[in-house]
Amino acid sequence: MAEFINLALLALLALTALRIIFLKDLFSVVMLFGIYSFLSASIFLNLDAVDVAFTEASVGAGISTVLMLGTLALTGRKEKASKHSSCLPLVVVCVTGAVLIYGTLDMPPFGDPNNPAHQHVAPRYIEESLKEVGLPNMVTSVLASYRGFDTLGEVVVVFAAAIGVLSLLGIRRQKDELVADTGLKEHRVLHVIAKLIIPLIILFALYVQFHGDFGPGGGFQAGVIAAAAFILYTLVFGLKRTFVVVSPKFLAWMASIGVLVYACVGLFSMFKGGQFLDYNQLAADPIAGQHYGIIIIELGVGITVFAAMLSIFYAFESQVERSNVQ
Amino acid sequence: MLILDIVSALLLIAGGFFGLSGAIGLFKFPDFYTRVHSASVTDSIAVILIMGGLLLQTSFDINTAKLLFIMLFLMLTSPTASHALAKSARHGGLASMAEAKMDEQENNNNG
Amino acid sequence: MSFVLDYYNYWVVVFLMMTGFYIVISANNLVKKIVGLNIFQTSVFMLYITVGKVSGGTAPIVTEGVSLYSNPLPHVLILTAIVVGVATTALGLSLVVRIKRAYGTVEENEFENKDDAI
Amino acid sequence: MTVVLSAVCITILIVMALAMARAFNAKTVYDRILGVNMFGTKTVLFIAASGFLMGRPDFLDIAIVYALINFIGMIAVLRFFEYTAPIE
Amino acid sequence: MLEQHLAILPIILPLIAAPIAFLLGRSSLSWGFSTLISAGAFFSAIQLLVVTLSTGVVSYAVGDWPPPWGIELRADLANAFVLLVVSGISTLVLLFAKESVEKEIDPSLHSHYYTAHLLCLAGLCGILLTGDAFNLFVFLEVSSLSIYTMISLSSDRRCLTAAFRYLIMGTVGATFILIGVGLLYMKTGTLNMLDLAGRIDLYDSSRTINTGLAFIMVGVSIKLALFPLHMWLPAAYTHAPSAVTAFLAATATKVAVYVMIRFIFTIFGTDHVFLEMRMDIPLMVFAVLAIFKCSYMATVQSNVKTVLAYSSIAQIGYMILGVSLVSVAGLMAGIIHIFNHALMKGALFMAVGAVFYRIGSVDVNAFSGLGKHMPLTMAAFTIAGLSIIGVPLTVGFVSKWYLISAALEQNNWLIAALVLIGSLLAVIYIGRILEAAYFKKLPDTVDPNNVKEVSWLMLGPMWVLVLANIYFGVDTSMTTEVASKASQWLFHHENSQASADIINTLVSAKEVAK
Repeated sequence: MAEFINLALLALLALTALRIIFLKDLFSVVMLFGIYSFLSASIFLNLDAVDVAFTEASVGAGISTVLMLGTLALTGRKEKASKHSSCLPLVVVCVTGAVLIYGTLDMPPFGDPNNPAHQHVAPRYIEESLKEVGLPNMVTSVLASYRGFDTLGEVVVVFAAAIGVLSLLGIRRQKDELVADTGLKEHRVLHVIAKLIIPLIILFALYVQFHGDFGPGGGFQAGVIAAAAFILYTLVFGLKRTFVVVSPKFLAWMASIGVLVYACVGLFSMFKGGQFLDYNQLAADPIAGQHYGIIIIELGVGITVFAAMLSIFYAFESQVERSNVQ
Repeated sequence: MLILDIVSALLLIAGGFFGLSGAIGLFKFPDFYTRVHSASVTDSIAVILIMGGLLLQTSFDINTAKLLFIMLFLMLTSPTASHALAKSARHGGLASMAEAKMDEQENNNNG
Repeated sequence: MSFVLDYYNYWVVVFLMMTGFYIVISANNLVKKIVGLNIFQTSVFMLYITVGKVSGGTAPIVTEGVSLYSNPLPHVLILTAIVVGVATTALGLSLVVRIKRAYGTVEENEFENKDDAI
Repeated sequence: MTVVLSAVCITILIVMALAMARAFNAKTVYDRILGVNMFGTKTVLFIAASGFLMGRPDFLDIAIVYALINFIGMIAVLRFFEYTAPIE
Repeated sequence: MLEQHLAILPIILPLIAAPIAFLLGRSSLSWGFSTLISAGAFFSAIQLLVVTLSTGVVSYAVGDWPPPWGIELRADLANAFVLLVVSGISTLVLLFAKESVEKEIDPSLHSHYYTAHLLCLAGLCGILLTGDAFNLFVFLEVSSLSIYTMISLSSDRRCLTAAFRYLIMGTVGATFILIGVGLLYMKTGTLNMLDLAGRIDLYDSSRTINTGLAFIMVGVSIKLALFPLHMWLPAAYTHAPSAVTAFLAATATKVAVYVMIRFIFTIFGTDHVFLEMRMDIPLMVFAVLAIFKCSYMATVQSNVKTVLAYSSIAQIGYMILGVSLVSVAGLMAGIIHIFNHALMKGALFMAVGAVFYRIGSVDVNAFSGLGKHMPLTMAAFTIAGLSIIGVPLTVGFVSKWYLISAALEQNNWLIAALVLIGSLLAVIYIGRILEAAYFKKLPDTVDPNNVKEVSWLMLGPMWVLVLANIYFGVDTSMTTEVASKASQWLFHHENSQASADIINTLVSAKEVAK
């Protein structure tokens, strides 16, 4: 059954991708991209990658799609027909694809437990991580502890993107009289429902943040979901009212502080005489140290991701509202 | 246990049936507003039935709570989304079938 | 037949990658290019996750009564890569917004000066 | 029970495919949005049902995320659609 | 205490400082802070080079997880040498940047600029030091994202399209690297570079590994702007703010060249890449094409920054040419040229930045008469330009000398001749600018009283680089010693080391499995 589902999802995915090539209405392209993201998340889920599915659904289908839609509101939704021939790209793509297909011929068979990838490094994570790190979710153990440095880099990437977007677009406060009608003002039902479910979403974000050690989830996903709650609020009520709750200045501080929290755990463990990010040093008992370390760095990750994603969205949204006023 | 299983199976099958009928309605109904109607009404009933069926499969633990949460969430958001969509379409000037006919008649009368 | 069953996943993934790549290099509109980039990257993620799958295994979260888990390492890598991807997307889209404001167009063939073209 | 669950999963997959077909080719852009929305809610059901089918129902969190993101996506589409060109 | 952490300091210092610099907000504060941090990274890089000169390799296990399970940082002579260049240039550019940035970038964005610079430095150091193939991708993206940001900070609108083009190409390149790493992982089950090196040997002729190699090479080639994939570079260098161009030209592509060297020599091994896959032939062809095509392009441009950008691509051609000769001498020439080219291009772009600071234009015509009015800047430009051409007593001569002797060592007269002809083209494009500067008069439209020498804060870093150009051109002992040791080590030592290490890892893996 799993194979059948996999095949069906892959087929739907291929159809979506093909359809996107030929669509000229960019609004539809972005919506289909949302579908594409959802489908690929389902495939990740079907291939046992629950954490990845979680992230792809919230980041790919959520944040990316919303940002793309915001961009379209500013740039228009029709792609004009291209004049230059599409021959060269096709050749490039076919050659690349052929090389890849050639490469697949020596690949280890799909799902075989004897594949080299499952034999060399991974067994230690699977067998020892419960003893060495003390968390049932191996993905969190590897992410936060064994490969914690990667994760630090990733947080920094998000921070860098936020810096970039802020420097490019900036967040401007509108003059009061100009922003009278932002948000989906007409939709009364939406207002009520949004107010009802936003607390639920934030609650869920907290659950994901702190349950990540035991089930799918963790700092990234929690940060994105919390940001999504405020994105929903902004979409429905407009930027001005969201700024009262979370101001852009505050977000800039949060984004920086999240990175610092993460890095300071590393520095602290150096200070205690260990290597950078060696959580064993954080407490007398190594397992407890690992646990503290992971909770703190996940918190740092969550803070930065939340703040960075929300400021990026603010930047786009303030552009949209500005252009709408003009 | 057996009775629960049977009830659950019946609920699931009914849910699947309503889902399918909604999807067919998406193609068969004549104008946008009727299609919204078909999609959103069957959506809600399918959610209730399938979630209900799955609820009976759990052993009343955290999964039950999560299923209830999903159900509550979908019951809140799915009709809201349909409503907002229909309202936007209305706002954007999309005519229903009846209106389109009336317009046509008016045009004919005027012309 | 077993050859096909062993490899079909890779082939579909390669096809998806190339679709995304094609959109990146052939699209005229800058937003569509970014969409293509996302499709390309998401498909690469799928390649990694395919590698991590073990038949008969389940998600790598320790549960009682389960002994065979899928490989957690590709999952970790792709978690990182997804976040990197969204960061790039955000930056790219904000560049598109600025380009629209500076040039009045986001179509590749409408930049008046050849040097400005993407 | 597995048979029923499999049948339900397949049915939902078919519904997803139909909704997708609607999203691919639609008379108006609103129809497209409708198809996308239906696709989203059906995916939530699919994830939930397949979780039970695979015997790991503890991943319902992901279904919650789907429901949430689908809703926000819908609202974003409506919100930003206001600013773009009139209907096709 | 810091001794044992030398290998990680150059990465985490700027990494931690970046958010602080952002929070400081005020232009001069964050400038001072980031310059200090960059200097700190520079000093730890010096220390690291000293340590690697005596011990060979410094390995650092982040989080105290032994490789290949954890992420390993691995400093050897080659990357410590490049690290020295990168952090040194970064410090000098930051010193230079203060006034240049005040002129060219909107005041509210200054702290963004310094933050992005620090992030970029952290990313580049991370790329150099990491011993983990996936970690390399992460740091590559850290540096790339901050580079896109820095390019787009300019007030010229063309910087936006340049940055966008770079973003698309750069991301495609990074994704290619990701595919390549994935294919390697699929076949070997590891991401640690040393471990990979040992395990790839087991599968020498696997189609998957070869495809992975091809994808990584193409991806890295995009990042280092190897000839047919260089399209992003001229626009990006031309339209970025002057300080950014100086930093990028002297560091970013050099780091990518090092990544290529690392993948070829320490991961895949020379036998596999050059003897089996014959990668040396395409590399050599593209390198020669780069030298000629882009040197020619440089001669016909009117914008001096574009001239220098094309010249950069040509110079990258020399580096790759050195690598593609497949000999210790060739590799050594390549590594020396990484160092030397950073010195020349850093100085040249700083001089151009100084001219832009005064004149507001970098057209060749705008240089008219500047020899008289900005003598120190133009003197710096002249010396660095002569270095590009390869005049004796400058570092450019040293690079060319070693490259030609490496070619002659293999009796490859053709390559030696081509290198010399390439230098002649450099005479033309540098000569045009010098001619305008020294033999033309200041145009009437410009008020001569406004055109005066820039301040010492800008001249200082420029002249440090110029003097370095001369010093390392005369006293070559330091650079050649390090480069020859590094290249010998890359060629021979790593292979034996790798196989020794792999046995250890296999043994310990078995123990763990038990």
